[in-house]
Amino acid sequence: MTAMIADNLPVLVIIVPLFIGIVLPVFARRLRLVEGMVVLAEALGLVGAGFLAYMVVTRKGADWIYQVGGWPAPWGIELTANSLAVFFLAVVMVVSLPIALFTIGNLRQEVGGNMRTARFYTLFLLLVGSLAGMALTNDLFNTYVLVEVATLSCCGLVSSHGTPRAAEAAFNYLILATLASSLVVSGIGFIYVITGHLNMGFASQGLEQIWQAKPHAVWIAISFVLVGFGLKSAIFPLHIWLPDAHSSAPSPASAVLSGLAVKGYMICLLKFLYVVFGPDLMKEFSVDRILVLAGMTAIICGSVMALPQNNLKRRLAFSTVAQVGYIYLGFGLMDINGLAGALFYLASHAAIKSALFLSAGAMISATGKKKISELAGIGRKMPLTASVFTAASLGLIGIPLFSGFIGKWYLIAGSLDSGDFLPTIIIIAGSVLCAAYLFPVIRVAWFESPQQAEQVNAEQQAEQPDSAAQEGSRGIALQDEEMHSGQQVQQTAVYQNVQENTPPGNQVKDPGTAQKLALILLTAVIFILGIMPGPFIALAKRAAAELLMLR
Amino acid sequence: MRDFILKRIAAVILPFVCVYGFYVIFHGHISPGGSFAGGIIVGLSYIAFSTIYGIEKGRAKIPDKVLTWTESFGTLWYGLMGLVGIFKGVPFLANKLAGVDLGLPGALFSGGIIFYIGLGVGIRVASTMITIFFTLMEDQS
Amino acid sequence: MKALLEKLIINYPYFFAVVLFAIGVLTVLTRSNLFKKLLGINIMGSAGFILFIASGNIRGGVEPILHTSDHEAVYVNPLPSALMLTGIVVSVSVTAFALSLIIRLYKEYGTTDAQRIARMRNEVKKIDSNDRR
Amino acid sequence: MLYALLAILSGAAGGLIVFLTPKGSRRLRSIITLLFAASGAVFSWLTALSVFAGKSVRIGFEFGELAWSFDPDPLGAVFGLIASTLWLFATVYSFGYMAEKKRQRIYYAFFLISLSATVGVAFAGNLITLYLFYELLTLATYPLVIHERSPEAARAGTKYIMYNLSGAGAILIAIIITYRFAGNPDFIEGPVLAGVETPVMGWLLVMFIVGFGVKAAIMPLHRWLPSAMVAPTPVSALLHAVAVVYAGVFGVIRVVYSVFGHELAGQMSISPILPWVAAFSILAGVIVALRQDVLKRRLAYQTVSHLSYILLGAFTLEPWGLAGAMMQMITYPFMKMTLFFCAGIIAEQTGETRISRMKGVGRELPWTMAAFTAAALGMVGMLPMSTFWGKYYLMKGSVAGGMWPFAVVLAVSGLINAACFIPVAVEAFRGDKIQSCREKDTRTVWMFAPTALLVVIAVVTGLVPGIVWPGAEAVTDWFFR
Repeated sequence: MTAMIADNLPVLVIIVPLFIGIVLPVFARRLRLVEGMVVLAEALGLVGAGFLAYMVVTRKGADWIYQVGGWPAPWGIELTANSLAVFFLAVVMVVSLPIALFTIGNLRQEVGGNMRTARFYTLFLLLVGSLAGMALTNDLFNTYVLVEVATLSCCGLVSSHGTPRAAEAAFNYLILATLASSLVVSGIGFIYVITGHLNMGFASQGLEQIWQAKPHAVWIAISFVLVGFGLKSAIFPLHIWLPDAHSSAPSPASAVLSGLAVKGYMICLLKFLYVVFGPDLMKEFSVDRILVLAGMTAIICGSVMALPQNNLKRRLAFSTVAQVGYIYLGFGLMDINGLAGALFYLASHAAIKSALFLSAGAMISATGKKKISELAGIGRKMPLTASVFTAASLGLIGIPLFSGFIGKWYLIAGSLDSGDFLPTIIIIAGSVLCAAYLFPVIRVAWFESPQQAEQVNAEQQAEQPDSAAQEGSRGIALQDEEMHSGQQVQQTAVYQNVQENTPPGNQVKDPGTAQKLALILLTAVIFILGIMPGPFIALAKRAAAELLMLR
Repeated sequence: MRDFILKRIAAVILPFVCVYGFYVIFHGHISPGGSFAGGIIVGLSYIAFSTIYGIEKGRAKIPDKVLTWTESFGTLWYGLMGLVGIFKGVPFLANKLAGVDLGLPGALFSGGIIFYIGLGVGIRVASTMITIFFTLMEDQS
Repeated sequence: MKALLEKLIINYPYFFAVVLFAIGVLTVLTRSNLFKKLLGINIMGSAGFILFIASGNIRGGVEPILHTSDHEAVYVNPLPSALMLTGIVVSVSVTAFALSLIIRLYKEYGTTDAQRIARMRNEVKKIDSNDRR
Repeated sequence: MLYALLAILSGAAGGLIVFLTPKGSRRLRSIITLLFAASGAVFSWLTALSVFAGKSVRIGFEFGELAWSFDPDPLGAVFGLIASTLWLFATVYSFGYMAEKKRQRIYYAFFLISLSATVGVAFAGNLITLYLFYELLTLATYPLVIHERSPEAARAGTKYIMYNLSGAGAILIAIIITYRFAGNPDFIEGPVLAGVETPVMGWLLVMFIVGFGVKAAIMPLHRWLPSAMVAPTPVSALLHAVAVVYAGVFGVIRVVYSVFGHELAGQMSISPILPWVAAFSILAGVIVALRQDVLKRRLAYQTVSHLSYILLGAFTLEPWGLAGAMMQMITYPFMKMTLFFCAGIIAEQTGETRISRMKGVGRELPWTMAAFTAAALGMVGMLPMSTFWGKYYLMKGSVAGGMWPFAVVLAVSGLINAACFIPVAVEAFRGDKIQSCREKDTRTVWMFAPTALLVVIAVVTGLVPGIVWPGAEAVTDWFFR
């Protein structure tokens, strides 16, 4: 039995969440059971991923290739459990377990209805399963299918609120993501036409032999894949769907979207670029420079766009745009430190952004307020939530002892190695800007009382006239959430009158036990990655070495 | 639609459509078509029934609960078929390796577990089509 | 020029794929009607499918079903068609999902025009906050 | 040796305990604060004494590639000593100053945590540890800067964070480059980069100095300092005249002497420019100070100037220069804190913050203004005050290194300093009494006692410089062994 499981671990890690997820709607009436099954699936996935990682790390020699259905490589679908795969698998499972824990007991209020909740969980587990699949699969078309499953699950998660705003965001996301899928499938089509293979290894060999004869076709394939996955993972100019989608989803969904889904597409892109096209071809077509450039632009522009956001979740969503830039930057450095740094940063950002979205969600659902200026003094009412938010913010900024610091350390080391000084400066500038958009939140949460917030609000209102008339376009509407803060101020004042009469901290308090546990788990991950990065960075380095020296 | 002729014709044709759908599902491994196409035909036969005889009547025939069950277990069936390989000590979804009798090429019961997988997928597709139809109709009303 | 034209004629499925893709992208990006956007997406997806399926086609090949008599025949590659079946499934689900979203939006705003919806959303918010005041 | 660890931890532990104290219990909170500040000081003294005695006090932790270690050499010991001792004075002063203010709990908690971070900077044994505590210091002092909770304070806080994180970013880049060439050895094993060839040596030094220079308020990078003056006076006095800015100055000295070493630094083409940068800061800072009307701002700009005294001494790369820098480092904060404390007392008692409206303050607060006058003399560098010796050795170092223009710069700066503060002191004793002065009570006593003690210490050490000289000598001997 154990041997049976151990031999089939790569596929079991994928199908266990998928199939458990699919049967959930049947048990929709008994929500406790559904939640239990979700946590069970996550726990099984985590154990499986951990065990798989252990087996891969201790394994000597070649990768562990699993042939689905027993069909050998050019015909069958392969799953490759290499360092990169188990690294990302571990990230997915470690981060999604707390997110699943966080949803226990309070998702129903947010989504509404047992059936909707069960379907939310179905989508959640489908997403987790497909992300695991993306990490492991070694087949181009299989990647496409998994990407599609993930995309549809994401859209479903975004629209699970049921509000028209969410539906609109989900529709825009769906359209752009499908556009991206078409690009990806066309890119895969080109690769297939050129090489006749869908297996990554064989396609790669084919490309190596033939690319000089058909440089244009290869170039088209690369650009289709690059733009397709770039659109899905929201690299800067292609990010326009992200803020709406991630801010209008329920917070656990935002966490899993920002923390994991975006990362899955990046891992796919990484595999396409490094495994299929290979480092030589990347250099030949200057893909590495494009990645670095895109990353740098994203860091700066994303951070700058995050600054004026007053809606907390929107600010976090724009921050994701910026942080995606770091990972792209690392992908483009073509250096073992840079690549390992990017992978580590990916892991750390997955944990940090999930923690941020979850704690922000807890604050928002406890107070009913979405704007940063309205969250004044929340630190005293919800100390644990606000502490987690603060710790995660510091991690994102890159303070030592938190995981973001280690990621930035290796990214900077990589960019210094590659001989270019500009990326280094951009990385530092990015963390300073990150402090600029996260510190005000911390300040408001801990160091301001509601009365003062009102004053500040009023002052800002006097400075900025209402600019509602100028806004309109749905995709680019950056500040539409905060346009009407004038009316909001009045409302806040009313709220405060009520507050002063009732003792403070009456309703607003830390969320339930499962939620606290989830937040604490994520914070622990951030700290452990920051203080004892040894094994993780070693795995990331191994993965980077495998990617770079594959040829 | 309360058209008499339509109802009569549907009453005659739809059972055959449904049976044809299952035919396509079952012959997926030896002829063009397959479980997806067949499942859609099965689903469409039911959708046609609901449009012609009224949504309420259609709903009464297949309650939500049944739909949910068939939807979930159609897919689960696929997974269980895949696990056959694992229980035989060979990879997931293995067919011949798992010791399943493949039969003669061209015969109905050939292709090992493909036949059974096709059944699961067909049921899933049919019930999903019906669910989608009902969801859309529900939203409109 | 003639050589180019010949190439174009021989590879006409690819040409159509490109044209369809362009039409699809244009529709998605320029139309503000949600239905038309959805149609554009589907057209674009079809372009990808055509590209794939055409790549499996071999001139003079026969359908890839095992004929016991004829072992020498050139078969058309069935793999792309099989893969595209999956692609079509995906596209169907996308369409269904998008339709349900469109219906949701239509029920809320009474229109399927993206720009109008955006405008109305802003107005609705304004009214909301006025009411609350 | 646990003393170093205890010295670092006592601040943080005290801060956490203060956080947990109930809201009303002012007395309990004060006792805890004093207790932990005192324990920090005591353990710092014990550590420093062992360091001066030549014992090894190393504590190290290793996690993967990052190694944390606490291993103070004489320089670190001296800095830790100064910081933790002055913390006691500022704590006592806070009891008076903060007595009727809001949000005391948060104030005292972060006040203590900042002590932890500062001692951590002082005792850090390698670059990564230094960087860690340097960042933590920025974070721990941020709540103190925005303590007023006004929009102005919020802006100042943001500015503070932006400047300091940018500086830390430059340091981080430099540390990573250093790390890649030389690893992460302890400072105590001699200069980190000695015998290492790197192609970017000059840039490395510039990056380090720019990075630490933000906190050290070298002239173009100083802008956060005057705006951070919105903080409560004890914070301004301690952090923005001593602890935080000293962390920057300390970092610069660390880099020059422990990362590069005076020999290597002396060979670099950039090193002759550095004293001029410091000299520019000295003159420009004090000239700008002359034009300020708000007393705290004038003090802030004057801090910019005086910090560069220390840097000037360090940049001469001469034993006498370094000795002067150390003497200045030890003696200057006593006087500067006196000035700030006096400014705080004036502001609390009369509500006046502008110099132009302080005529006649001396009639009302004769003792405070007497202390102010003494401190003003100290700023000028007159003899009974200990700062004279700092200046003396600095001039000696400049002349010994053949850099006599800097002696002139120092002298001129002394004159402008006189123009800055002496008229204030004189004007204060002329004119009519100020109307709006409030009654003196126990608060005034709490505020005045540490001020007076500081002046006494300054006079005593000025008359008997042998008390503090061993500290400066130990550092000089250590780096020029």
